[in-house]
Amino acid sequence: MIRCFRLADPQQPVKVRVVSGNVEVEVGDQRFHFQLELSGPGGGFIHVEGKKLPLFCARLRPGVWQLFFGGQEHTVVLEDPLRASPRPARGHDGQEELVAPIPGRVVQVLVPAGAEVAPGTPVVVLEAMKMQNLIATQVAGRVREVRVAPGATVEAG
Amino acid sequence: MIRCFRLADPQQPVKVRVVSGNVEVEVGDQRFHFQLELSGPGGGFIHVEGKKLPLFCARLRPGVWQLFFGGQEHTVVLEDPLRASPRPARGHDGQEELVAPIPGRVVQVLVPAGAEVAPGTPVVVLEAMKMQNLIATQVAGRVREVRVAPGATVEAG
Amino acid sequence: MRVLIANRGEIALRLVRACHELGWEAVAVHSQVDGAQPYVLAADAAVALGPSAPQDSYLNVPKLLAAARETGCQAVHPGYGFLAENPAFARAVLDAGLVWMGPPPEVIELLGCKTAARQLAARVGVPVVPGTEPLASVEQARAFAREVGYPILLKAVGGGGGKGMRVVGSEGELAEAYARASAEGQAFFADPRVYAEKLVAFPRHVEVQILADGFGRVVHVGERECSIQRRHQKLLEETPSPAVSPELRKRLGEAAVAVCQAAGYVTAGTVEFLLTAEGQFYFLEVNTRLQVEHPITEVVYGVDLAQWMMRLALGEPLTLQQQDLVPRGHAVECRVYAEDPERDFAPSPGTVCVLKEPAGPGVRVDSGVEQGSPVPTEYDPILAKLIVWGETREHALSRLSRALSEFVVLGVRTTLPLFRWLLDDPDFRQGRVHTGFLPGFLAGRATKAEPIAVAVAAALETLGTGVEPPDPTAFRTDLAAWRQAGRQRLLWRWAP
Amino acid sequence: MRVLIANRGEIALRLVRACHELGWEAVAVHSQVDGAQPYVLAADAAVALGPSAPQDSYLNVPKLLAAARETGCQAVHPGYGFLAENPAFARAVLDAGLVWMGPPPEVIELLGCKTAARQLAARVGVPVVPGTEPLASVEQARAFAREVGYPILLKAVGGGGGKGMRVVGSEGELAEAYARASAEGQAFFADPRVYAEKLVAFPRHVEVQILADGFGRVVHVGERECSIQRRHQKLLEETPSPAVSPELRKRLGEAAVAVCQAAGYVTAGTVEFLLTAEGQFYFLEVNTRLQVEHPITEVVYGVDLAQWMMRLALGEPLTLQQQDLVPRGHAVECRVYAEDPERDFAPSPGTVCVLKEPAGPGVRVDSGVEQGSPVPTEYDPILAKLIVWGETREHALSRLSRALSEFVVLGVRTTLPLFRWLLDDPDFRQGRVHTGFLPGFLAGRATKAEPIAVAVAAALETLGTGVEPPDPTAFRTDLAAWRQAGRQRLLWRWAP
Repeated sequence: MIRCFRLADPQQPVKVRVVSGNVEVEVGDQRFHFQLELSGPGGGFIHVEGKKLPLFCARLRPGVWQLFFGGQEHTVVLEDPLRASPRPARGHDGQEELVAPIPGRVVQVLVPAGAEVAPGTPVVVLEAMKMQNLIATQVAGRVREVRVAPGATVEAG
Repeated sequence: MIRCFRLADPQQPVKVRVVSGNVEVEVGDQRFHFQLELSGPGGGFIHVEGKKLPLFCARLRPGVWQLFFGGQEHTVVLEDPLRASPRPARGHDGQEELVAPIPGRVVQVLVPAGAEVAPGTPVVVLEAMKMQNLIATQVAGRVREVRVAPGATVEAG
Repeated sequence: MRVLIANRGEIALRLVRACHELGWEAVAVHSQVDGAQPYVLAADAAVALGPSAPQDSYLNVPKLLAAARETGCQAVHPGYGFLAENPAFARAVLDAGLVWMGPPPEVIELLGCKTAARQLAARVGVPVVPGTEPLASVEQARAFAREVGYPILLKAVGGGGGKGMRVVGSEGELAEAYARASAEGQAFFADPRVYAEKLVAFPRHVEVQILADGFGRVVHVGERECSIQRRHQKLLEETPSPAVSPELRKRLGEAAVAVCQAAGYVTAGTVEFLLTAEGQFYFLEVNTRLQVEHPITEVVYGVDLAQWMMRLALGEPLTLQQQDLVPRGHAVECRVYAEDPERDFAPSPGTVCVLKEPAGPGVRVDSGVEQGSPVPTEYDPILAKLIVWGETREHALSRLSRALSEFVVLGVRTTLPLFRWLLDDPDFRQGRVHTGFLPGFLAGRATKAEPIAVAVAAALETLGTGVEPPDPTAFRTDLAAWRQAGRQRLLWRWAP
Repeated sequence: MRVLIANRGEIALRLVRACHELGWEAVAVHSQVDGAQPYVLAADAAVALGPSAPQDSYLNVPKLLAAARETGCQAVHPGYGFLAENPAFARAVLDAGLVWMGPPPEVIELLGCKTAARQLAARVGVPVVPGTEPLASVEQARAFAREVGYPILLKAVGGGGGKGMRVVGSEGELAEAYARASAEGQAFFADPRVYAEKLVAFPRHVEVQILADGFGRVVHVGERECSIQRRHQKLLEETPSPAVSPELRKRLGEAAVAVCQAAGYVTAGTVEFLLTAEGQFYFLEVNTRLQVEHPITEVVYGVDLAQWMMRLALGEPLTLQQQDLVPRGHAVECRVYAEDPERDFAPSPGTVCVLKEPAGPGVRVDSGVEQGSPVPTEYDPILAKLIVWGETREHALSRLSRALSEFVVLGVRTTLPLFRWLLDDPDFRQGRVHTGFLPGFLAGRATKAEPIAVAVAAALETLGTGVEPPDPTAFRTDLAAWRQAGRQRLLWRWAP
């Protein structure tokens, strides 16, 4: 089985070849050989350079992996080059859409629809896990529409 | 679903009725009502008298359960009255067969075939987990056949 | 004795265990989302409070009192956070004829007013940072700042734990900071008043544990160094403080005892100080609760603070002698929060998909979760506390490193990686820290995935599987599905 | 520094952790059945020794030395059991140019000869139980018994831990007991010689921990009460002993130090005594190893014995002062063995199907297994050790009760239920124990399944499923099967 990905940060091609547990991966110009012995979706072992490393893994979203091995946690974001790259958060007509960076409850909307904003202007107070967070826009322009109200719960994204 | 068992010790009839997680059990003349909320073969919860008790379970053999709930471990041996009751360890022609009570390695066979033995005569030295154990016969008679040799590994039973 | 634990998570489990170890029963309360949390299952009885919003559950005084009444409790322990430092709740508990397992309500009230506490400290000769009374307006704050110079701190009068606190670096920031501090004070402590303090440059946050009985005896149980903070909330604590000599410990301890004695304090409490690089200390405030970080004191002083707090609340005399309370070895606590240290500690609610806790010599884990536990968005994001003890600070830090290499929490982002980074920092290893240390430390970091990790992830993605955070609505497995799966030779446990 | 850990299970993991905490690397060795045990996975490198039989793996000196050489180790720690007290192994390690992390081989040899050790003790004025030199024949044993009266004890000269030891109640039992003790001595210690001792009635088994450096400094780290035994092997230990006053502790400690000083002891060791109801003590023997029960001393004295043993072996001076080594609080250890306490401690090998370890305040678990671990029949049946600390004995026992209520091991029978029964016994609660306590305690017990447990089991049997101990040949899941299962929303972990 052969598959290609794109590493999100830094942008690099990743090429994988798996033949019954034997794995060859190219990450940019580095090559890795190891064996995966998986005992369940939560993990298993990596056999690499004669060492058997316990592996724990969680797939947070397609392409987004949280791994633990060798005493360290690793987060890896892979993109599928066959699919369109993730759209920057963008409304219709080239307009920017403010996307909640964290999940939480809207405490206050600081700007009304129609207001002029500069980059960095705080527009919403979002409360999550008992902390109020000021969410600012990153572009200049005019607020076209306010889709949330105080008390509303939002997910990240 | 209704099933009947026989408790091995003390001998008592056990009658179970399960309707989608609601359980009614009669053990001798005692009646129990509870709900089982199972989250996997390793356990789940018992809902009994308004309390949610974590339950851990292992089925050591058919009918033999090792349970943990309420801070205590419990072992229960159930027999299926529809099947023949477990045959006492008995060879052909009414002759007794010595069955290893524990798994281990045979260190020494103390009696040759043909020897006369009395109840309590040690016949085999079995080593398990670094302890040598003297295994005795429980009947009187003549040793007909020795089927193990020193160094052999035996399972319980 | 039957005690209602008016809290959730790791501290509720800590208190349930304390009750059991005293031969008592413990009753848990829980909101809708917490019904199967470990502290609920460990308790002898559990009462469902209702919806997950704190005001409908853990902050709802009538529901808590009804739960205590219905389950026949004789006492209430509030834990930390929620209503722990709310004098009205303490009074309501006492009025219901129950034992309040905390300081008397009038003491909570007195010390909860930060300006009154400062006055009390000054009166008994304990130094305080220059500051104001509660301010009537932002103009008064401006006047104070002009007098002592920027930066200043704005603090909610009822605040604590960094909530309702803002650093103001210049006059341009003042108005918004004032409004935010006041709003948080109103939201969390129902008190919009704010006061101002001169900001001490590069201080350490050092606090002293005290125990007091109802007969006027107060002892201190040493200090805790709590300078590793993000957003004015502690992340890592240790005792002894690398900056505190036995002589300074004695002076800090005596100051803490003097304040608590003057306040008529009973049970367990903590007196917070700022400690300057020159060794000058200033009284900050008194936390009238059992602190999150109490375990490091327990392991270094050989004292069970949670049990003592309960016993002192019942009127037992304090039999510990000050001269016997000597530190032995060194302890460090790491707070495992569901927060992303690479994204400015953004909350990371979700599900703990994979959990493996460290163990062995010198390691204690006070955890509130197990594998499969949901991490709700509504509450404090603490998952667990890792406490290590060692013969020396160096021994404790090496052990911490070993324990962290065994600690696996996947499914949510946590602060665990941060502690691994900290142990590699020469300043932290030497104990050269202050309350502004962590932001500076993190600003200098850039983390990229290691190529070998990228390779493993790519292999796993190719195989197309892995534990995914479950759909919360699909938590409860039904019996039919279970039976179907049960024949497979799999070992799994899924706490709904 | 790179250390070969010539052992397995919980003690190997303890030592791997100690190496990591000292900033060193650890190399594990394992037999065929142990390749995925936690201690192997925790080590920095692992060497497969071969078949599971001890003589082909953990007792095989050439293989162990080759493993140390191939992996570039500079030192070898033997743990307990296996070759820990084998002077030939110690010599072979030294001859290979490696550091032996135990006492010098000639000290092991001297103290390993129980009769020579008794002579040494007597020479430095430490009381010994009346006994013999190594016996030439069963007739000499008979003569000794006629002189001091039955019951007597027969002990293998090279023995320890109850192996090669037999109680002889009357002359009729003597011949068989002599043969068995001699056979076990030959099998375990390659020495068939046996000696005899007068059996002291109802003694306590009390032992003293010592630490010694290569410069002649020896300190003692208090005593351990080890009277709860089955087949002369310890099951539960505590410190301080309920029978030892500070004054007796001082005398026991001085006796232990005198013996070790006379023997030229270096690193960590244990001097065992019998203590009569009247407070008279007799020297028994010296265990020239790190004991199974070392953790209780660690938590009560605040000393890391495993690390000190390694550092002392490297030639570091002992910097601990005798006057600083004072007990604080009380600790109890329970040995979780894969043995059935309801069937006379019959071995119960198999698979740990379900494992949940206790945690929280005052609880330490030194475990060698995880969920899914096989429990082979070839080795010592220890799975884990539960160690609890409390401010007082009562506090520690209450905490033990709490911790035991959280400890789940299913799939094999264990000694865990025994400890729960013990805590209900008034004599044990009062500390009124002796080495014959446990058999008497167990003889009075009859356990029947509780009806509610019968009801739950019957319900589960009706549903027809549950975790079953796996077929060992099916352990290794292949990738294809895993992929097939991976889509299911299950959380499972199966350590092959």
